[in-house]
Amino acid sequence: MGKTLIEKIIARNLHDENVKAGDIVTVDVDRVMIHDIFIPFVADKFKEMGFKKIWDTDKVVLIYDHLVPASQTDDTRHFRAGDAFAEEFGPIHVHRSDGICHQLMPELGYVKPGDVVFGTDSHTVTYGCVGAFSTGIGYTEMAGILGTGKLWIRVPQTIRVNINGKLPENVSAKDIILTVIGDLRADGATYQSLEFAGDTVDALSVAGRMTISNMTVEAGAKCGLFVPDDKTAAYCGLGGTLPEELAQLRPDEDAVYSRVMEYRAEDFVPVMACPSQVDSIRPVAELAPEEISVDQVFLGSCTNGRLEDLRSAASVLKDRHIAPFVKMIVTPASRSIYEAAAKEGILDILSEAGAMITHPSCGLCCGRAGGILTDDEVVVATNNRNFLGRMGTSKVRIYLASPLTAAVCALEGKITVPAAYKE
Amino acid sequence: MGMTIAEKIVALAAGVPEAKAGDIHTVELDYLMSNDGTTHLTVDMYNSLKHPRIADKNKLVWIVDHNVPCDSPKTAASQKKMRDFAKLNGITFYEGEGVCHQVMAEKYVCPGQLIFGADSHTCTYGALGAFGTGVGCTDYLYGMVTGKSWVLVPETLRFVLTGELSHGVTARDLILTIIGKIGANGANYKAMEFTGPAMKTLSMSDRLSICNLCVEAGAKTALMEVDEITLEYLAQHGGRTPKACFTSDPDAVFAAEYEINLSEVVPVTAKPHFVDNIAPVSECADVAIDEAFLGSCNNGRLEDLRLAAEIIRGRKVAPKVRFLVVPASREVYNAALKEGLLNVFMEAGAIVMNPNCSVCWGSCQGVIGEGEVLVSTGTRNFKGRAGDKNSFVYLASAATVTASAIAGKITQAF
Amino acid sequence: MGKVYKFHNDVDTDQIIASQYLLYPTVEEMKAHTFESLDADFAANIKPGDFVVAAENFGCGSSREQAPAVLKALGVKAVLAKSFARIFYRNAINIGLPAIVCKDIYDHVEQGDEIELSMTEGTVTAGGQVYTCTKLPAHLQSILDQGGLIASLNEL
Amino acid sequence: MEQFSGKIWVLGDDIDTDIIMPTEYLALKTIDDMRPYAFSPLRPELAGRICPGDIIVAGKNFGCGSSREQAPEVIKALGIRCVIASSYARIFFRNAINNGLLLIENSEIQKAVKEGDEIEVHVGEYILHDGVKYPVSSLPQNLLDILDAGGLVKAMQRLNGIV
Repeated sequence: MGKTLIEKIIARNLHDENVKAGDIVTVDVDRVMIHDIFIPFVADKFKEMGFKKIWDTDKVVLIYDHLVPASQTDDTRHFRAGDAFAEEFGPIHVHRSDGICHQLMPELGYVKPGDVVFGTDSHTVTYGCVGAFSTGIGYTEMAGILGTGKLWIRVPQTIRVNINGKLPENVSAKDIILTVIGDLRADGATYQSLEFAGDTVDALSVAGRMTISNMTVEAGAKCGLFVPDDKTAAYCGLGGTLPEELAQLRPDEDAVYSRVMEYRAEDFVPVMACPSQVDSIRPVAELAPEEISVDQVFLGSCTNGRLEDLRSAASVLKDRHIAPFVKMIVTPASRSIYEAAAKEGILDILSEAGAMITHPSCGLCCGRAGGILTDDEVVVATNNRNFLGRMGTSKVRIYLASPLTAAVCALEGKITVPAAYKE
Repeated sequence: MGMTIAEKIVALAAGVPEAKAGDIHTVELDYLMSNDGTTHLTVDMYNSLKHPRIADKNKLVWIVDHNVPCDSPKTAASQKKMRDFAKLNGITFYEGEGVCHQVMAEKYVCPGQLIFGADSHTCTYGALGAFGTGVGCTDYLYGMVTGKSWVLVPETLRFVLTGELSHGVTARDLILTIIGKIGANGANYKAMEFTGPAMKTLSMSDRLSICNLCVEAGAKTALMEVDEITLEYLAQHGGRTPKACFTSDPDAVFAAEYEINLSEVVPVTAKPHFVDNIAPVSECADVAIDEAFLGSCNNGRLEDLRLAAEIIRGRKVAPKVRFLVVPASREVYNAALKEGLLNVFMEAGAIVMNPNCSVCWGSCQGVIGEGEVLVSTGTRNFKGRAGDKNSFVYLASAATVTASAIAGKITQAF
Repeated sequence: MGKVYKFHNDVDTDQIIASQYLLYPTVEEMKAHTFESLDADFAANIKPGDFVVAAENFGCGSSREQAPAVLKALGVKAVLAKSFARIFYRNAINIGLPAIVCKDIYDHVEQGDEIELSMTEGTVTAGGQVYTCTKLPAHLQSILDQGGLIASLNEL
Repeated sequence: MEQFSGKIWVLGDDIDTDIIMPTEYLALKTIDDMRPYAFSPLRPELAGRICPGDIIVAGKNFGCGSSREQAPEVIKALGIRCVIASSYARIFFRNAINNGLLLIENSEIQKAVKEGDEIEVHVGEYILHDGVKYPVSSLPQNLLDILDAGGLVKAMQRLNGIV
């Protein structure tokens, strides 16, 4: 019987061709990611479990991003705890202010197609963009992996999402995944793997695929996968064409899916996730007549803080200025994105349009700093969650949107369809 | 009898021919600047007045700079109160444009003006020949409602600057040295006036840095004469014209006069926890640091960033040190971006932030934890100023801070 | 009579009320953090009518009016110091918190001593001894007499 | 099989981890420090009113959102005996088992109960409410193994020979 992509990845990991959905198996871990909020807990559990050494220090990446820059005096305790752990059990890879973990893991080559990766963060699913199986776990399990290099998993069933055709100009990867989540609902893919395919998907950049993989967890998915191709190989530093060994990482024609969803790219429209559920999706065109005024716009996060996202916003903000009394906060996802955007003149455009450009970090998305709001304020944000109270009080209304839509909302000071700014 | 610059500005603002130290005058204010540190309280008090009114909204400039971007729901509520009031009453309002004093210098302050700011470092404006002084929000409210306030005319301490700063020594070292000499209350209630042949060697950036820190000696205001450097700065920043250009009369009376030879100044640091606790940087070498901060209304200008970039170009921040680089305003940020300076810092591993008060203010954006050490170009090193109450702040120049960030310990740059 | 809470030279406004509390919506919400870094129990222990006694340059630093405001909100009757930083002094008078220059009292009282202040006489009594304070300048006295600056605004 | 009874608190669908434990408090030193803020965005009073032995009854997708293990830990720290929901988000589910917090899946009982009711739980068999039995299934063996060991930390300690 044919295999899905996740079955292929796990079979490769186990060197066992008989793996199928539903099996409970123990995988060898290729890489783990721990971030600053949880490192003290991981360190404590690791010691409590009685481990004396890390199974393979080169496979451990520690990233400070949620608490950078520190906004509360106790935050730096996490950096010290991480540094101490690295010193005692390292050498491990440590990034102290280089950007958001999920951006850095693929960008810096820590994740390759076919890898099995776990992280102490739910958006670890992001690495599916390069055809890796990656998912979020708690800090207790992470401590266990650090000692053993292994984790049990249940091989998930797969929902296949086929998208074919040409996307409208004002639609981006963000609109695709929001629409899919709206159709699946917040628990529609629980325990399942989402597998994206079709010529629209093939045409997406790795950055666009990252946006999609990143948000699959919002439908409950265990992972969100793309078949690695030449673009993936180039992104991962594996040369211009995908190495033969990795070319096997594609689903079989006769693979068995729990569900198949079909989309025509031409049918997508700019959408928003409305307060306060990620699956509460509405077309922007339907919201616009409600004249919803916007207090703040946030462009950033591991969902949409990449160069092409900044470019997209800059395309409408060039030689324009955001609306009076509206704040626009731009938080590039990594140090190299910041540098590239500076070189390309994108930061100039955004700053001259009135945006504040912060250091690369999780920023507002993790709700501890970076633009916290208060009662009755409205924020249009490009990140992945609009949960109640995520960005301030429970009365803050959070709308999730694409970078293009967000930029247009900043210009107009109200929820606006990006179509109006198309050439 | 002759008058000092301070006396002349007060006389002009009071509409009287003469003012002398010790007099109390009612003055007409030229600008009233307020920031998010206290404006929410001003708004509450305003709303509690029997007959609330604004004398002249064009004199008000409100700037959100302390917690930007906002870090907590309570702060957001306070800032929203300020923003909503500004919107409702047509008050000039900036958010995220930069540290208030830098924004005021770039866009508003003119020689001869008398300006109240609801922030102690309002004395910065002396660099442009204006009498700027910090007030609380009640005084601010009085000025906002009436357009006026009362001023006790200050005595003046005069600093005659000669010689020239050596390579690697900055205006920051000079003013720290002066504060160390006269003490944290050495100029309490007084004006500090700077003059002398060395003035022509000091850029507007240097001058702003010097005047900014005078409040750390207790000064009510700081003042400098208007010269070509001042006029050029005004021309480049909106083509502003002076209200009046004053110098102190030859027979003006000064409370004290000091001659400072700039060539004798060495790189110094203000050790914890007082700004007048001054020592040469060389004495503090080997103090290990956790964080370094380049920014603030004192040292976040383009010249400071250039100096720092020159030192750090091609080098790296020490692995565990957090080096915060925070341009003082959007104008500075944009210029530094265009010159490629921000990427120099990024490539070195620094944390480059949007213009804001940052850790100088110590409530968000890079606060330090228990037992940690910060070397900072900020304005104050009071106990707990930068975060945890049991932490340590050393104040120093942009050069010293940058060299320290690279070395991981307090280090003299040149 | 009120108890003495004694502080040193150069007590700055960050010690009186730290930056991280200044943007709390009201002074009532801030006051529990008064003098937090120097005496964590100050806000809990101080009773209305008690005194803050300090040495030179009390209230140096920032212009934050929250500094005198939290002291007033906690019921501090007056601050007696050898000298004050100017902005703090002005702010205190403006909100009706007596800030009184008294050169001698600091060296003759200890934490917890009971003292009595007579504003009209310009004296402080401690341990049976009477100490003279510096009178307020007439202009400031008139602001205090009107009940602070806000009250005077309401008269306009 | 183990059985117990308790008073219930009723919550809705999609109770996310930001509701269970907001990010603002995640960096507090201990779970006890975080406890008062549990569920605060939705029901700020709840943490103060939950008593040891109480039971949470919720709708679908309980624990969706982030991987923060503070979410199950804080529920356990509040003294919640078990959570009954029509379904769980997967990371939360794993984290709960690893911390020894009992989760039961049932999608019928929500319609019948109201907050404050007493219910009786027969683990792996059924829940009894108002005379009606709601059947519940048992956990997979590998999870029972972790629960039997007393959570993942204990299981690893056993592996390392320190218990």
